[in-house]
Formats: sequence, C-alpha cells, structure tokens
Amino acid sequence: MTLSAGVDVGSNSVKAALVDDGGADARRLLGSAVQRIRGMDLADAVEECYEAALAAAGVEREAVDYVATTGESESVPFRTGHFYSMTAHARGGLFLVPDARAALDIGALHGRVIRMDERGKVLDYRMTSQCASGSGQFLESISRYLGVALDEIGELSRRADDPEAVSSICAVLAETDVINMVSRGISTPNILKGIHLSMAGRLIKLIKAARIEGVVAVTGGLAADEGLIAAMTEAAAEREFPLDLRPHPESALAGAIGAAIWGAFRHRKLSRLAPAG
Amino acid sequence: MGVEAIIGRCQGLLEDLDLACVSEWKAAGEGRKAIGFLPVYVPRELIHAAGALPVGILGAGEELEIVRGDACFQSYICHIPRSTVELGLRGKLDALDGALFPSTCDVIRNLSGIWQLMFPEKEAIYFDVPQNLDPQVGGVFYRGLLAEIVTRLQRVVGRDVGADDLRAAISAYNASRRLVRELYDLRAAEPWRVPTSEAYLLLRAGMRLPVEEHNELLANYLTAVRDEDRALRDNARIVITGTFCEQPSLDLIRTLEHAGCYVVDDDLMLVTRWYGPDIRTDGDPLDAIAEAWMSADDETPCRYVADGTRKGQQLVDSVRRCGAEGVIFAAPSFCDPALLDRPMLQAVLEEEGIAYTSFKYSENTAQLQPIREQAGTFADTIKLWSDA
Amino acid sequence: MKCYVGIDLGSTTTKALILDEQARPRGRGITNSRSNYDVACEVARNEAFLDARFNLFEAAISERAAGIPGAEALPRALRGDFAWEQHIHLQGELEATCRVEAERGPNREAVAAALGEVFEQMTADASKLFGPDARPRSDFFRDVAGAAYMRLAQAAARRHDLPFERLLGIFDKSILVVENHVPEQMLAERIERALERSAERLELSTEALATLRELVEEVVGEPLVEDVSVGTGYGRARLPFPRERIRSEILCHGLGAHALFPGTRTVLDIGGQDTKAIQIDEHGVVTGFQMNDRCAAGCGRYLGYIADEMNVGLHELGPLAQQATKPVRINSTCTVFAGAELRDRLSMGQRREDILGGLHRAIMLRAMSLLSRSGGIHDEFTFTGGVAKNAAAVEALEGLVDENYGQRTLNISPDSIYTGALGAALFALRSATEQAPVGANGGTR
Amino acid sequence: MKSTVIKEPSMVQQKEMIADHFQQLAEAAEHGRKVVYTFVPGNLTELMLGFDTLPVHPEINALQSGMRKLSGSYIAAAERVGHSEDVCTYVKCDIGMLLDGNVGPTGKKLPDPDLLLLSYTGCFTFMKWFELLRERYDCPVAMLHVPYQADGEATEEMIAYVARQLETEVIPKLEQVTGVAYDRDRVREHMLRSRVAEDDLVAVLEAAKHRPSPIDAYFGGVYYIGPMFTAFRGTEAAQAYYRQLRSEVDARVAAGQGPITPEGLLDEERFRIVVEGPPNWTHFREFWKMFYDEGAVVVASTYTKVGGVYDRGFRHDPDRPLESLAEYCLGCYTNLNLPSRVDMMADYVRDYAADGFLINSIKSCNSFSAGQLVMLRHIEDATGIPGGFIETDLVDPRYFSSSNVKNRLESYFQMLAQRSSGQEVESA
Ligand SMILES: Nc1ncnc2c1ncn2[C@@H]1O[C@H](COP(=O)(O)OP(=O)(O)O)[C@@H](O)[C@H]1O
Ligand SMILES: Nc1ncnc2c1ncn2[C@@H]1O[C@H](COP(=O)(O)OP(=O)(O)O)[C@@H](O)[C@H]1O
Ligand code: SF4
Ligand code: SF4
Ligand code: SF4
Repeated sequence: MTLSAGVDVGSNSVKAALVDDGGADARRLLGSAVQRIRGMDLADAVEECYEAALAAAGVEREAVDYVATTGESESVPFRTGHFYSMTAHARGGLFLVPDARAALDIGALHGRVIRMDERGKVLDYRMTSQCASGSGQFLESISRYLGVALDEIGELSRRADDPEAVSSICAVLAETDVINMVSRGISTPNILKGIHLSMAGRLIKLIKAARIEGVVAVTGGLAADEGLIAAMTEAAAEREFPLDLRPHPESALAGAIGAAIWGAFRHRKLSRLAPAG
Repeated sequence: MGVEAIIGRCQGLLEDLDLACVSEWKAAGEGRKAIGFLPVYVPRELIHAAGALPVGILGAGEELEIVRGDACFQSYICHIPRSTVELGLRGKLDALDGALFPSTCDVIRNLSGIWQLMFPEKEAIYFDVPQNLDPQVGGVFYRGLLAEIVTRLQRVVGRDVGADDLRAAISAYNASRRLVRELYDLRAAEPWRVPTSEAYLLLRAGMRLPVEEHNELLANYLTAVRDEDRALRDNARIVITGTFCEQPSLDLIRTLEHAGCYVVDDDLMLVTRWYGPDIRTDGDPLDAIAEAWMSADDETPCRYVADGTRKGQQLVDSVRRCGAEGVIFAAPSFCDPALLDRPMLQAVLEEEGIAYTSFKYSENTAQLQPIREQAGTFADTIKLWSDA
Repeated sequence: MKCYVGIDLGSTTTKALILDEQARPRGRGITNSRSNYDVACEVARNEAFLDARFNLFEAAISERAAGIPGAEALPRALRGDFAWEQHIHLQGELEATCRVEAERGPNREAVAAALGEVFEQMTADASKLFGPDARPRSDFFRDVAGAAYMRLAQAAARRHDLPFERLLGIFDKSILVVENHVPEQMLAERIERALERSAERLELSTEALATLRELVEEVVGEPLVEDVSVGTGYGRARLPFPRERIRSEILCHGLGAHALFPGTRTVLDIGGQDTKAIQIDEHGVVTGFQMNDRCAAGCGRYLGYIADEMNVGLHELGPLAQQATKPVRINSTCTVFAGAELRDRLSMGQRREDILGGLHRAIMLRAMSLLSRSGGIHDEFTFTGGVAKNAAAVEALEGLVDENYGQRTLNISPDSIYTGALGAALFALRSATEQAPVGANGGTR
Repeated sequence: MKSTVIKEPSMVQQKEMIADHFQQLAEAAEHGRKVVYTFVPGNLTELMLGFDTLPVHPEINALQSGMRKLSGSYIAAAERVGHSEDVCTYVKCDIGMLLDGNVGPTGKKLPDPDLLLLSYTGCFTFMKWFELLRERYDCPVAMLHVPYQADGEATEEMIAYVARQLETEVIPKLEQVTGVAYDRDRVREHMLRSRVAEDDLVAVLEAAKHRPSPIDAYFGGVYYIGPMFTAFRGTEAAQAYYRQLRSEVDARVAAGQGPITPEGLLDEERFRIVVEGPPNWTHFREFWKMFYDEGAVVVASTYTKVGGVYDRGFRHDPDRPLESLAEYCLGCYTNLNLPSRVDMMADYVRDYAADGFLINSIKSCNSFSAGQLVMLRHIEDATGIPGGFIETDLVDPRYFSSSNVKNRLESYFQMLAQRSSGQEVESA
C-alpha cells in the first residue's frame, strides 16, 4: 500500500486528494478538498486545502509517502514530485471513468482534450489558444451579469428553446453581444445555451482535432455544468459525431487524483530502485 | 576561458540590441562596413570576403517594446518583421550599412520593400535563391546573382573583391561549420553536458562576431565544457523543428529544458549550418558556393523538395541519428512555411512511429506556462512509459 | 433655452451633453450602459438636463444672490443631497426587489434577516458616500451599491451560515431589474427635499432660504427645449434616432476634441472596448483613423476586470499603479486573462503596485501602436475617453510619447469622457443652423 | 429605387463559357484530355492550350467555395487534419474540398490532375500548396520558379532564367504528360488572340476614368477579369467576350450610366475609390452592398492585376513566346515590390480622380498584406488623400465581421464627406 497525495493548483482553485494505492484493483480515494483562491494568498490556499483533505481522509501528514503536484507547483513547498497537468488529468479521468480513452479538462481559463490509452498514457492532446473566448471565466462573468448563480447555469441552459448564437470571437466583445441580446429580449436560457453551444463548438473542434472517439471523461470545474455537457452532446449529434461524455461527481478533482496515482507509481518505482536502507 | 565566462560573453552579445559590438568593430579599422542579413539562408562568405562584418538580424527577442513596428504589420503577421522595423526606427541598426534579404517567405520578401521605403539610404539587397536546382538553369541564375551581390557589396565597401578573398572566406566558414557540427554532435551524444540554451547562445554570438573570433570561441567552449562536471538528469531526448526563422526566446528554450527535455537536434540558427561537406576552395569560388547550394540536401520549409518521397526524411534521419525519443514542432505563430510544412512532416513521423507534439510561439511570448505544460506532458509521457 | 443634445452610447458608459445655441456646454450626464439602451440613453439625458439646471442655479446664485450668507456653498451641497436622495430612492427599490427575489429560494428566513442587516447598514453608510468631501468609488448606482453590498453580504452570510453565492445571486438578479427602468423624475419634489437637507446643514437663515427657494423654483420652471439631438457611440445604430441624426464615433471624437482644444491634431480615445487613434485637421475634420478590431485587449474594460479582481474602484486603480517603483513587463493584455495574470504575478512575489504599473504601461503600448498606425502623434495631442481619467494611464502615455515622439503638448480635459457626446452635440447644433441634413451623407436614401 | 436584376449579354456569355469549361472537365477522362492544376498569377494558359490540356485553378475553386458558403466547413476539415489556424485559408479551403471528394462548383467531382504545374509567382505559399497536393495525387509536378522584382524591374537574367525553366522543365513535362509535342506556332496563335482581348480588357478597366464610372472596377472587376485570368485567355471565346463587354461598357459611358450592381444600377456616384487587396468572398454581396449603400464606386483596384498588369502596358508577344510568358509571370501584381505597388496605387488615385483609397487587408495572404500599412502611409503622402483600412479574409467566414467592416467603411465615407464639405466651406 502506498499513501499518496495529489495537489492541483489551478488558476481558480486548489484541489487536493489523498489516495490509497495498492495497484490496479486496490485504489481508493480517501479524502479530498477544494479551496477557491480568489482573494487569498496562494500559499495559504494551498496549505488550507491540503490540511482539509488530510482531515477528510483521516490521515496524518507524516504518513503520506509521496506528495505529487500538478499545475503551479512552486506554491507547494512540501511536494515530492511534479506531473504536468495533462499527464495528471488523463490518469485522473481514467480513474473516475475507467472506460474512458480520453479526458476533456475544462477549467477557468482553458480547455484541453487528451487522448490516452487504457493505461492512461497520453497519446495526443489539443488545447484552446491564449485567447480566453469561451472559457469558464467568461461564462462566470456573463452569468453574473445575467444574475444567474453558477449552479443554476446548467439547469437554465437546458430549458432553452431557441438558443441565440454568440458571434464575437473575443470574450469581451461577446459580453457586449450578450448585453445586446438582453436588450433584444432574448431569454436567459437561450442566451446561456447560445454561449454553451459556442463553447461546445470550440471544444468539439479540439476533440475532433485530437481524433478522439468513444468514451470521454470530463474533468475540471466545468464538468459540473450539465448545460455545457448537454450542448456538447447535441452539437456532436448534429455533426453526426459520436461522443460519449462522462462527467463524474469528483471531476473537479481529476488532476489531483491523477497526480496522486502517478506519485504512488513513482514511489514504488523509486523504492524498488533504492531498496530501503 | 571557462564555460561560464564564454556563455556570459555570448549572453552579453545577445542582449546588445544596439549593436554596440558592431560599432566597436567598425571603429577599430578604417572604413569598415557591416552588412545585416535576415534568416534563413545567406552566403555570408560574400560579405566577409568584401571585408565587411556579416551581422544577423534576428528580431529583438522579448526585451524590446514594440511601438512603431506594430504599426507596420497587422496582428496576423509573425513577429520578426515588426521587431526588425522597430529596431531600425529606433536607430538600433544604424551600425549597418546595408542588409541582405534572402527569399525565405513573403514576409521577409515584403520586408525588403519596407526597408527600401523606410531606409532609402541603406542598401537593401533582396536575392532569390533558386528553387530550380538544375545546374544549367538554377545554377547559372544563382551564379549570376552571387556576382551581382558581390558587385553591390563592392559599391558599399568601396573596394574590389577578388577570388582569393572569397576563397579565404569560404575556408573560414568551412571551419565554422565544422565546429558547429562538432558542438551539435557532442550535444546529441551527451546532452547533459551541452544545455541547448548554451549551444544556442554560442550560435547567436556568431551573428555578431567576426567568424574567426567566433570560431575561437566555439573551440574554447568545446574544450572547456568537456571538463565541466554536469549531472545527468532524467530527461526525454527530443528534436525541435520549425524554428528556422523567428527565434524563440532564451527563456522558452530554458523552459523546455526545465520541463524535462533534452534537445538533441534542432533547426535553430540554421544559417550557421548549411550544406553537408565543406565548400570547395579550388576553382571559381562563386561557382563553388552556387554548387554547394544546388547540391545541399538540407531540407527546410523554404526550400522546395523536388522529390516528394524525400519529404521529411531529413527529420527522421536526425531522430534516428541522435537517438531522440520524440519531436517537438515549435514554430512561430503565423509562419506559413513552417506551419504548412508541419502536417506533411507529421505524417512521415506517424508512419515511422515517432512521437511528436507541437505548439507555436513568438519571439516575445511571455506566457510560457502553456508551453511548459505541453512540453512537460510530452516529457512525462516519454519518461513514464519509457520502460513500459 | 434651446438645447442641442449629443448622446454617446458607449459599450460601458452612456454619456449625454447639452449645448446651448452659442455652443456652450450647459449640462452633462453619464450612466452605465445597460442592456436596455433606451433606458441608458434616457437616464444619461435626464442627468444632463438635471446638471444643466444645477448649473443654471449656480449661475443664478452668483448673479443674484451672491451676498446671502451660505448661498455660495448651496449649489454644491444641493447636488450632493440630491444625489443622496436619488441613491436612497434606488436603494429602496433595490431592497424591495431583493426581498422579492429572496422569497424564491431556500432558507428564506435567514436570507431575509441577512438582507435586512445589509440594507440597514447600507443606508447608514450612504450619507458618508455623499457628504461634501466624499469620493464615491464610482458614479454609478450599480457599482456603488454593488461594492457596499458585496462587502456587507460577505459578513452577513457568515453570521447567518448562508453561502455567499446565494446573496450574490440575489443582488445580481435584482440590480438588473432596478437599473432597467427609468427612475421617475419627481424633480421638484426631490429638489425640495434636498434643499431642506442642505439648508439645515448649511444652517441657512429663514429669509435666505426663502430667497434661494424662489431661485430654485424659477430654475426648475425654466423650459429647456431639446431642439436637435445626435447620437453616436458603439451602440449608435440602436439608438432611437433617424439615420441622419447618427454620426460615427470617429467624427464625433475628432470634432469634440477640436472643440475642447482647437490646436488638436491627434486624438486618442480609449473607451470600454475600443481604442481609436484619430488624426484631424485645423477644422476638426478627420483625416485618418485607426481602431482596434475584434480583440478588446488593452481597452478600458481590461482595467475594469483588474479593479474587480482586486476589489477596488476604478478611481483607485490609477493612484495605486502610480506607486510602482519598478513596473514589470507585461506582454499579454487579453482582458479576460487580466485577473489570472495578476494572480500569477502576485504568486511570483511581484509587488502589486509594480504589476499594476506594468499593466497600465502595456495598455498604453497598444495604444501607441494604433497611434503610430494612424499616422503618428502630431502636436497637439488630446487624450479622450474614460481611461483618460486614469492618472497612471496618462503618466504611462506621457512617458511613451516622450520616448517615441519627443515633446508634444498633451491635452486632457476633466470632461474627456464626454468628448464623443460633445462632438455629437456640435453636429446637432450644426444641423439645426444649416437647416439641412448633416454632411453629404444625408438621409436621402 | 427598383432593384431589378440586370443581365447583360456579356454576363450570359461568361456563364456559358464557364459551364462549358466544367462540362469539358467532367468529360476529360472520356475524351482523353489531360488535366493540369495550376494557379492564376503567372498562369501559362497559351502554353497549356498549345498542349490541349484543361486547367483547374485551385484558388478559383476556393473562392467559389467561399461564395457558396462551403469554405467554412472545408477550412474546418483541413484544420482537423492538422493544418494551423494561422495559415492561408485558400490552401485549407482547397485541401478541405479535396477531403470532401473534390466536388467542384457544378456539383460534379473534378478530375484528378495529370500534372501539377506549379508556377509560383508572387507567393511562396503556392509552393507549399502543391507540395501538399502532391502528397495526395500520384502525378508529376512541374515547378517554375519566378524570381521577385525586388528592385522594381524584371532583369534580363530573370527573364532568361524563367524562359529556360519553361524550356527545360515545364514544356518537357507537358509533353511527357500529354504526348503532344511543343508547337511554337500554336502557342503564338493563342498569344495573338490574347493580345486582342487584352486591349479590350484595358479599355473596359480604363472606362472607369469617366464620371460617373460605368463599371465597378473591384466587385464588378472580378467578373471582368475572370476569363482573362483563368482558362480562356487566348481562346476565341474570350476574344468574343471582351469585344462584347467593351461595347456594353462603351454604351454605358455614352448613356452616362453608372455601374451595374446586384442591387441594381448605381445611379448616384458619391465617392470614387481605389482599392488594394483581394475582396472577401464569403460575404461578397454584403460587402459590395456596403459600398453601394454609400454610393461608393471602385474606379480602380490592384486585385484585378494579380493575373497580369495589362493596363501598365504589358501584352503577350507572339514573336518571343517564351520570353513573353516569362515577362508575364514576372510582372503579375504580387510579384512587384512595395515601392512599385505604392506608385501604382498613387497613379490610380490620380488618374482615376479618386476621392479616397481603401486597403482590404486579407488575413490569409502575407503576400498581399505584409507591408500594406506602410504602403498606406506612403500612398497618403504621395496623394495627399487619407486612406481607409479594413481587415477581412478571403474565404474564412470567421474573419468577416460585418458590423466591424461596416463601422469602418461608414466612418471612412463620413470622413471623406466631411473632408469634401470642409474643403467647400473653405473655397466658398
Ligand atoms: N456548476 C458549475 N457550472 C458552471 N461552471 C462551473 C460550475 N462549477 C464550477 N464551474 C467553473 O469551473 C471553473 C474552475 O474550474 P477548475 O478546473 O477548478 O479550474 P482551475 O484548475 O483553472 O482552477 C470556474 O471557472 C467555475 O466557473
Ligand atoms: N473615474 C475613472 N477612473 C479611471 N478610469 C475610469 C473612470 N471612469 C471610467 N474609466 C475607464 O473608462 C472606461 C470607459 O470609458 P468610456 O469612454 O466611457 O467607454 P465607452 O464609450 O466604450 O463606454 C472604463 O472601462 C474604465 O476603464
Ligand atoms: S479577443 Fe478578447 S478574449 Fe481573445 S485575446 Fe483579445 S481580449 Fe482576450
Ligand atoms: S517567421 Fe516564418 S513567416 Fe515570419 S518571416 Fe520567418 S519564415 Fe516568414
Ligand atoms: S498567400 Fe495569398 S497569394 Fe498566396 S496562396 Fe494564399 S491567398 Fe494566394
């Protein structure tokens, strides 16, 4: 048994997960925590999040064999090793959705798709460009403008009957587009669905570019947005493109979980290389 | 000189955006001239033979704030022409008496026209290296072109250029190419010994220094670095391609190394590494240079590959020769030649079962995080699965 | 009095400006652009007319009541008290709307209690916001109320064990409702109340008050006749104006800048989501222009995102940035990434002021490119639009102009944000005096 | 204003020519005709006619796809197989069309090439384009390298170099593919016909010097140059077409009529404009209408010179067929250096008494676009007239923002109006 921890430092929040790893069939998530960064010192957020995860798992700090980071590792002084985000998300996605052969990671500022094999090896990936159009951040500010809470977005969007397309490429100009829509009396569900569809279009483009088919584990914060998932499924169906998206309740933790699993893997490898002495 | 001192000197040269080193060189002798050139292929021998200093114009990296250069180019054009114009308008290219614009792509081509419009007092020599490689056709044309360049250089330097001047220049550059090859071979064999950031700085220094001095620097480095004690790290061995023109920043190169990659071959600073064997120093030197171009099998996105079955072969060879585990396609944003070549090369790699990944950059890319993530994931994958 | 009104419906703010027949500015109004353009337009217009009346009042006092003790201070006090009246009125509406909204979710009682505390405190704080020396963090109700609400709701949520997001959501929904209907004017009534408050504070004598009240009534009664209005700005096509009453922003900014500073040859306007560089001749006629396209990087909204991220007002951003000692270099000015960039750099240990300094410089660098693309900077150079209110932006611009073009006269008017509206009003005046459609592009088609 | 669709005989004629051409392509295999893919700038039509080959122009397919609103999905398809968002969309549109079965504008599949004739004039991307096509077709490539007029002239050496390549590379490959021997006299005959049609085309374009201009030399112009720049130069059909066109334009001049547009006759010429850069194809009509609505007529454009700058004097010369073809290739608009392009624009502004000039900067096309902002300044300096600048793309619908283009055009035309009324005030 290897006790490992994964800490995923994102742009929006820190996620931590503790995994009890006994190899393929005996891998368990012991506990986890998420901490929003906004307004906090990053180091404090990391510390708070890690403590919370330890507490949730009922594990002592000293008992952890390997602390693996992903994301911004500089702010985790107690890390043992680091894995890059796509390595981690692929592995985490596979853990949560064992049938998946791809992970779609949608976070505050980025979208990435990762094609992998049945062992979580990254085969190909695509990511959105530096321009922030269609990111979670954008959705967040628009929904605030519309007076919609984050957890209402999905449900509202699914109620749309005549979604209104967003034309601007730029997120900021799209904001004005949206204001324009409100002024034309377009309903909130139709606006949200329009945004979802435009994000969906972009993400599907990535998915196609990475030549992904079959089951896709959705990871990252926006996996919780059922409206986006529904929009993607619809948009894919419309393009006659088979897409089986599988969000998971723990999707936001995928990066942290994946890092923890790889950490355990490295830990075993290292202890084999250097027998206890 | 130790490695640190050599690299320090190179770093200083890289940061010398005002070309103070060129002005110094010019001031050290009567009537000395300096001629700039843009990437990718330039017969520097001609400039050297004319007694002038060939100076590489390779953009301004991430240091210069671009104000007026941006005003000359739309947002969808790569970065190097705008920083070149900015440098020119700020007087940072004043030390140059003219410039050579090789036929790399439409952007560099049009830049020659911009130069004519903006800096009419400076010689602008655009030259069309032939894409027709028949000695009787392209060869004849190129021989004529080289002679024309010599004539125009003679006008700039105010003296005649003889065959012996040309032969001496060819010899000096042959020596330079041999040293660069040695550097690359060493890095491919023992990449922990020669970090790419150092190799790159060394080559960049050659864009400022007289060739003889640069050769000495290279030789010194090669000696010194063999004595350095440098630790072997658990990195993946990769080849970088697509960077032939606009150069990535030093920080970007370092980022790749920090993300767990050993670069074992690259097409950075291509101008220093043209042609396979030495250019012959007997017979007519212009013929020799033309011949070398016609027979070189260097493949870059700006050279037409007449035999379609050979496309991408050079990249595959380099991967095999250097024992690389993967290829990183890194190309400047909006670079048509590199980006249009990419799918063709990737198809060849796929056929050969060679892993690759790709991204774009510009010389002033400041957000290195996405690049680090991509290179890091690529290196992770190679490492985690290397023995699986 | 005949009035010529220019309305500039911008992407973030809507401005109105009134000229009299002698082309003298008489009143200005501004509000945040909102989803209902007609409302935005109406609110700005109302504000401008109100401002015109205050100005008339001020003039009347200095002409006819100069000797009365306390009279001099009255106009200023009156404005503050009137603003306070308006604010309290809107806040009342907001509270009512929030309470209705609160009924729609879980934990009704706790939410209601929390709202009660929040609004009570907001009312208590409001008078501070509008005191004679107050400097509100914004001119707009949305921002002022929003900031106070956020701050108080955080604490209230904790006390009542509610998720902050719930209170946030209630506000977001309610503010939309409140800002999208035109507040009733009830001008005389509200002025009367404000006058009483002011009189009390200034301790005016009864006779003085009587005289002044007469003046006020006279001014309130004076007919202000809107003769012609011209619209401009990003949203101009949606303004309820006929086509010949709509002018391009470029022309309006050019003419407006020319009117403010007749020596102007180059104009830079940075608004919420666009940046324009305009060259004009000695008549204010545009001879060349460039504007940003498709990408809103480095525009005013960018500063908005930054201010939001740091939870400070737009007013405060510039002064903070001016404290930079070693501005960092920033290459990416994507508006949406602004917050992340700031966080990133803070986590790298860079000083907040230095980052802000760098951000301001980055914005002005983009503007410099545009200027240079439009033909350079000629003497004199006028900076307009909302961002001209930001001292750090101005300082960065000055530095860059100096480095790249040498000595230039840089004009900035405190009313720079109204430049477009001024231009539009001038077009309105012109069209009235010419008695013909404006320019060659008249509405014959 | 009533908006009747006006169809003149020349329009019908052109339609028929094109339909006939595609019919021949569809039947090429049956009739054993060889198909050559080649480009518009520097096209060697007379030479190809001499070998009885049928040309396919990938750029024309791309622009047609743009007009038929198919380009968006073609580009997406090319991007899916690994092409970057950044590169020329003509190439991607063509590749996407290929991936989609290479169905041409008539709904029939285009025949595969027997030869890729890469005459690479004025743009490096052509070279990459054919390298990419070569991967998909198993056929020979003839490569003609045309040097750039970097110093504003086509030198003897350049002409000799190109002519030599025609002799040693292009002609042998054409012979090899078609089995037909090169017949100098046949080529000369076609060149003779070209000359006549070229004279008529120039007369048509220069008719825009009249006030009002009887033609729109940009939007309308792309139709006028169609036959000359593609498969037809040197044919009898083209000769007849240009004769007819010229007579129609002459008649409009005599009647004092303005240009025919899709919205109807433009009867009030309010602005005379010179345009640099290709048009946008995905929103061609909408784009044209923005001009029409403002009463703006394009009196001269550089885009109508990409397949030859006949109005500056060049004519095919049957007495020196290969040298003349070489000169033709060397002289195409995008093969001119920037100072020459500035001069040309400035001359147009003067010669056509234009009120303004506009640059339509195309995201795809570095060959055209890199340096246009510098050109703008220099043309302004040379003419004393302010220029306008808009950004669109050829066939990528993502890069046409109607509101943006409209805003800029509107502002530009209002500025011209303000300028001219300001000047009137002063002179009054
Ligand atoms: N229910 C939800 N609906 C929509 N978006 C959500 C929801 N829950 C979280 N998000 C979004 O997820 C994003 C955070 O995702 P995450 O993967 O944690 O990002 P990062 O790793 O960059 O911090 C935020 O932008 C937030 O808006
Ligand atoms: N008091 C202020 N201090 C600093 N910046 C301000 C102030 N008021 C407005 N701004 C800036 O001006 C921008 C709006 O400018 P404005 O010219 O009104 O734009 P628009 O016309 O597009 O609405 C805001 O985004 C903000 O950055
Ligand atoms: S287009 Fe908009 S979202 Fe994209 S980089 Fe520009 S400002 Fe950012
Ligand atoms: S980076 Fe590419 S596009 Fe830019 S000048 Fe160099 S070769 Fe041309
Ligand atoms: S870059 Fe321009 S000239 Fe070249 S192929 Fe593309 S559109 Fe044609």
